[in-house]
Amino acid sequence: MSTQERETIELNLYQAHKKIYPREVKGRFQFKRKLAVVVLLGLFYLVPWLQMGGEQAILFDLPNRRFHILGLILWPQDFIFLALLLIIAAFSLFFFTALAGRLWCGYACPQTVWTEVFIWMEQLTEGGRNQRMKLDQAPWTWNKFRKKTSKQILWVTFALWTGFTFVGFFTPIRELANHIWIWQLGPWEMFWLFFYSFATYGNAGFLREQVCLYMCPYARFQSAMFDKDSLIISYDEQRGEPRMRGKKRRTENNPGDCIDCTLCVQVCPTGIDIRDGLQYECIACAACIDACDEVMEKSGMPKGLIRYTTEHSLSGKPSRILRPRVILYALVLFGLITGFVTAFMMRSPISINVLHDRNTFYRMVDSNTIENVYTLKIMNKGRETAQYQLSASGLPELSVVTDVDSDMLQAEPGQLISVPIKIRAPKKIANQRIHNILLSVMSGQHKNSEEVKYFGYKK
Amino acid sequence: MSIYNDRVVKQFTVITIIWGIVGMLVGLFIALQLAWPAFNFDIPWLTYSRLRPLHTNAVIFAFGGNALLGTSFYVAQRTCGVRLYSDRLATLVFWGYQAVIVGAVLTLPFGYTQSKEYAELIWPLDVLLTVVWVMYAIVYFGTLATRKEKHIYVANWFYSAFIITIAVLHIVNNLAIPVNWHLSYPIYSGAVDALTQWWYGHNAVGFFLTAGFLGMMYYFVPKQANRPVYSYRLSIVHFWALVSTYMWAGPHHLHYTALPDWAQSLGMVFSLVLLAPSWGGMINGIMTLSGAWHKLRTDPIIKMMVVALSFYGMSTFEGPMMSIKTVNALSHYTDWTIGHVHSGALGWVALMTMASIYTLVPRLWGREKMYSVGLINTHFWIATLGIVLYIASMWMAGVMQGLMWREVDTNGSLVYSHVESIEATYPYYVIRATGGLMFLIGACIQAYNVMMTIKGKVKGA
Amino acid sequence: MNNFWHWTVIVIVIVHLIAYIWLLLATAKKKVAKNDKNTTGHEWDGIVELDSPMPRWWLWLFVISIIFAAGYLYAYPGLGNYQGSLNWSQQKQFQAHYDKVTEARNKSFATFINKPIDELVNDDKAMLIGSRIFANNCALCHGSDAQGATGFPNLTDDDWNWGGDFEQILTSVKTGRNGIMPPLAPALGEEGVKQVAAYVRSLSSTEQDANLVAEGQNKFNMFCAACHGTDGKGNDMFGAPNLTDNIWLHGTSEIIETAIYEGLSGKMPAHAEILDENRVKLVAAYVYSLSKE
Amino acid sequence: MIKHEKIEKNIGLMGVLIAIVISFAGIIEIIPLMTQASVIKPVEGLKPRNALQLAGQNVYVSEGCYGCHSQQVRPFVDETLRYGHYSMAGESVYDRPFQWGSKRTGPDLARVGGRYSDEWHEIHLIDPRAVVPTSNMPGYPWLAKNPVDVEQTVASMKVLQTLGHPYTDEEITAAADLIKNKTELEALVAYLQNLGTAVPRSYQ
Repeated sequence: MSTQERETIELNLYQAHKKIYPREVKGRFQFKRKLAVVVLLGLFYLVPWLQMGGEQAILFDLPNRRFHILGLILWPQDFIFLALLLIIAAFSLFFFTALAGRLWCGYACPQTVWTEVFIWMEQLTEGGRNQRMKLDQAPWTWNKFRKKTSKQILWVTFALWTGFTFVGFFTPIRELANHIWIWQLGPWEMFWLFFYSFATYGNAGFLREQVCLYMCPYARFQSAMFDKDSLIISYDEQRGEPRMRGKKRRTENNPGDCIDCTLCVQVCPTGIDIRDGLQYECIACAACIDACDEVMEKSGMPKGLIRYTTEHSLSGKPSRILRPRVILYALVLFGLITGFVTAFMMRSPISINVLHDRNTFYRMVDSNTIENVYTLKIMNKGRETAQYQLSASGLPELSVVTDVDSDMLQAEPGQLISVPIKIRAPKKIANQRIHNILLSVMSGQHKNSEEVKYFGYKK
Repeated sequence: MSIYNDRVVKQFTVITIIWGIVGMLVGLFIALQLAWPAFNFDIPWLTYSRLRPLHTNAVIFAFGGNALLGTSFYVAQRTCGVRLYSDRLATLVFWGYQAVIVGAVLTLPFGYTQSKEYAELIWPLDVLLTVVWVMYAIVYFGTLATRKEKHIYVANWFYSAFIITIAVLHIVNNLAIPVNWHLSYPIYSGAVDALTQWWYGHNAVGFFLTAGFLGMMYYFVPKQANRPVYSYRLSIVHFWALVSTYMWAGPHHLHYTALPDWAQSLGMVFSLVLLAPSWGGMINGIMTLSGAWHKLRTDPIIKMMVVALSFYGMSTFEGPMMSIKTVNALSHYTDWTIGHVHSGALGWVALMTMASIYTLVPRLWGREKMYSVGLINTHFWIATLGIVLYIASMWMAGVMQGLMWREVDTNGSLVYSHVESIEATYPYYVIRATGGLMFLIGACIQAYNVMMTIKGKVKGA
Repeated sequence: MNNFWHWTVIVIVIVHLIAYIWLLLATAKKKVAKNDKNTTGHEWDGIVELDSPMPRWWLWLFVISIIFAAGYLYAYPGLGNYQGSLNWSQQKQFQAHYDKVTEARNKSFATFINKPIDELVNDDKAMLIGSRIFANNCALCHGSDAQGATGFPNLTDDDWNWGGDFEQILTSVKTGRNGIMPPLAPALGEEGVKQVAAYVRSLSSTEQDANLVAEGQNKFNMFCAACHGTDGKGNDMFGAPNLTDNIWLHGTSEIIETAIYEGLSGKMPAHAEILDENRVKLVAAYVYSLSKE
Repeated sequence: MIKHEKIEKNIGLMGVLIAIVISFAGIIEIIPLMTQASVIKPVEGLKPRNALQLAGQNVYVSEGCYGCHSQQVRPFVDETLRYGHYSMAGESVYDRPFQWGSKRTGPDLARVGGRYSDEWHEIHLIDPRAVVPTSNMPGYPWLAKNPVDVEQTVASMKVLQTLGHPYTDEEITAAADLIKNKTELEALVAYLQNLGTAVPRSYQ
């Protein structure tokens, strides 16, 4: 054994994060990604400022448990729509992944999108890839301090603004701005503002690809959802190999198309070499495609050495986009979305709930007539004050009686009223133990009905 | 003859599949009852309240338990390089354990129960289970003690912790004085009984459904992926941190109850500390798979493992969050808890078990591979979609219930009566039952596939 | 808990937190040969182990949660009998919230709560709130339209067992009522019960056997009049109902015999402790208003 | 670097270490609780269940009611409005096993005593939808047919007496006669009507 082999070193078993310095790249996919960043972030930062009918257009008012979405008010009972939305989102993820791989990761995931902005700020203040690497290794100088400080200022400001916007979805943003101005934030507003800012700062500034590699379950779900016909980003090994560069390339017979410039590695935000094959780290951002295409163009070779492709077509087999799985997803998704939209459209502005009195089944009004007593709750989910009329059907000669004044049957938008009502029926007709009848509440052209149990006169 | 005792492992494998289907079928049936209460047909032993303990016991102890016992025997033999310590005892363990389960089936639906959740078994069955468990420990630790390998493999650390801790939990929580052959009263009462029960209940999750299945994961994931385990160091840290922390977390089931504040606080902070140790297992599993990522395309078993580990990561994140008192104030007593449990139970425990069975069956019966890889794929898809439907609906239902219960108008009066929250939950119960049905169909597909493999059939041949 | 357990809890919890840090530090470094392949060198059934360094973010996650635990246990009760620096308890949190709610409620009552009763019943807001309190606390027995049920009196008519003045209603709500009619079968005998029943029936309808009625009247005066009055019109001091109006709290007139045989009892629970003074007043006013309409 | 090698080569040592690290939590959380007065002292006015109520408790446990009904009012204003005074540990010292529950598919029952009439409970238990049309609770019609298990109830009282429930010997001797003609339904209703009645309703 040589001395060198016996020499020991002390290894730190908590691996420091090796910072990745992705090189900036331009190209058609990067253009699309930037477009996605601008659109998505634009929506995020602007939407809370939208007003509609004098109130914030999208506001999740948690303390009052009302969800304002473009003029609609959703109540806790409407959560079924959110559940449907969640299921639709899951199916969309399945569908798009089966079709085009980790599309979500590359283009739409907040983690990717915010990281993109933070890297852009880093580039703005510290320069390109090589400059950043050098700067980090250089000793502390005034210049380094200045660059680092300006980056931090940009990051922190942007993160705080993000936190502020986030809270603005849950508490009216204009009031919130005012509260900040006079520095009178409630404890929860304060907590969430700083928490979300900190999360943005930490995730987009430091954790970055580590979230995708270690923590994110969706990244893995998506990987599991691939098949051999899903679009993936792949290096064409048959065409590229044997890779070689410079002098060797000129002397060798039959070199592969890859000139081993390693640009594809330098631009990768998760620090992998796509030429090693498909890896779980790949978030499908297509930066390597753009980088490689540029190089291919310059070297006068056809583009697409690295490209979106499928495993089947890579191996020379025919690749089908429309395969049973995709069609099935599409159908389910279409069904779900149609269902969702119809249900949402049909959502009545009158929401009713009828509770039968517990201790009395029925009561004699006179020797021929009985009545059942209910508490009727009506919620006005519309935007205007409504006056309600009641009727009952399902048995002959039913009548609805209320003791209250008609102004008690009136509700302002968002108001829930609760009135005792009685439904009367002739004893001879309502002679089963339980009848199912229909109670209808009308206001203008709107009508909503609910099936209620009616206890009949049965000895 | 092989040096290993695979007979008993085969028995455990087959019975796992059977009990799994039974347990899930009962689960589906009672899920249907919540949506359509007439489904109990006014028959006592088909009624929700009596079948619910049967469902939980069947899926945890019959499905999960048989899977753990079987795989632990398999893993211990393979990683120790020796045959089981005693074949006769191993057979006794198998039949004894099935006797306990059959005992559960014959008592719980007929109203013989202790009423402590996941510890409903009446005292004679508790005694029988204790005996079986001691025999199990003798076989398992005997095998480890006679091992050929110098070092004990990490999977066995977890199985060991599982065996020892479950014994402690089972005995302490079930101390009771019998009244007759089926009724007994616990020696603890009220708040002390509550805390003892949830100390037990949470660690049934912690050591049965987490530590035990991590043991399974540590063998079958590297085996199926044919990759080295990612980090031995991480194994050490997260193992010891996990086993010492889990035990503290019980009181988070009793937030804002009459349990004294100090005990609640301890439960909450240790539940939060538990996040990192739990994720240690996920990291080790996922990073072990990371070198075999290309196999995801061809091997649905690995897909299943990846998704199982992801669900493990998600539910061990959600768990600490739900143990925060402010969150718990909303989530407790609602269907959110049910959603959380099933993201762990279906997503992690069941998928990990199913993936391990797919790994195990061809090896045990000496087949090259499963009868149909396509059917594994189908199973994987239908199960995953089922889980999505299940947890999405229960999560939303839970938040809705919590919000409705709290709703107080400006005059300080309650807005909704309890029954209104039930009415609003019906559609979610229907979606949930659909999800459960899909998962059950997946389990049946697996049963068919395994049966054909055992018969030695090859698809298309 | 006693001192021993108080300190044991503190010591074990703190030692536990320190032990985590020790575990993290103790595993932080190792000496390896320079060209080590970074495996542990063991193999089990073909499985080998790498000894990859652990991700540092995970370490931080762990450390932050330990720091949080320590901070939380400093601020909140957790360490034995130590109350925490915030002196928080869930009872205090509840009481503070409850007081806040009560205060806000009383504030919103301020505009009408001190009005005299005749004005109070004409205050729409007061009556709306009164009706809500009624719906949540009274409707279960008296029905959501307050018209009662078998055994639970109708509150919207003018027939009152315990008096229909506002003050009397208020007392009924506050302290509750306990109406008891003793079983009279032993005193009256089988025949007597029939006679008294006939007499009582005759008070609200006429088709009765005159002989029975006459005999019944005598017995009524002897056994029943003390509470129900000689005219059978009842007495609100004892909660004895009017027997002449054909309103039967416990069903129909068919149950008169059974009632005399077995006696009757009805209990209205006290609400002074359940609701506060203002809300008792509002709900009593609401009930009062129902019979005035 | 710790010498983990030593542990992982010795299954005995590993087993002992596991047993040690898992034992702390139980000791630290459960045992002090047994010495805490607020937890083990009954609230004023709390009596152990009488024979009929105890028989009802056995029915409650046996039917699995705890699966859907909690018996624990938390100290939140909405809960006290709905159910009454929040639950206190001293109220459940005679509950073996505890019935705090973990899920509210149906409402909390900690203070259901006295809320409804006996008759209402009986109809409701036999056919819940007869009185609450939108309920998803199963019906328990067989309870009305099953007689109370007298022998078991008396034996229960004896066991509970040894566990410290303050039953007098006279109460136990008298028990059999008190419940001999009762049905399980009546027993269950008696149990329900007793729930939470030791503490006056307030905070509503």
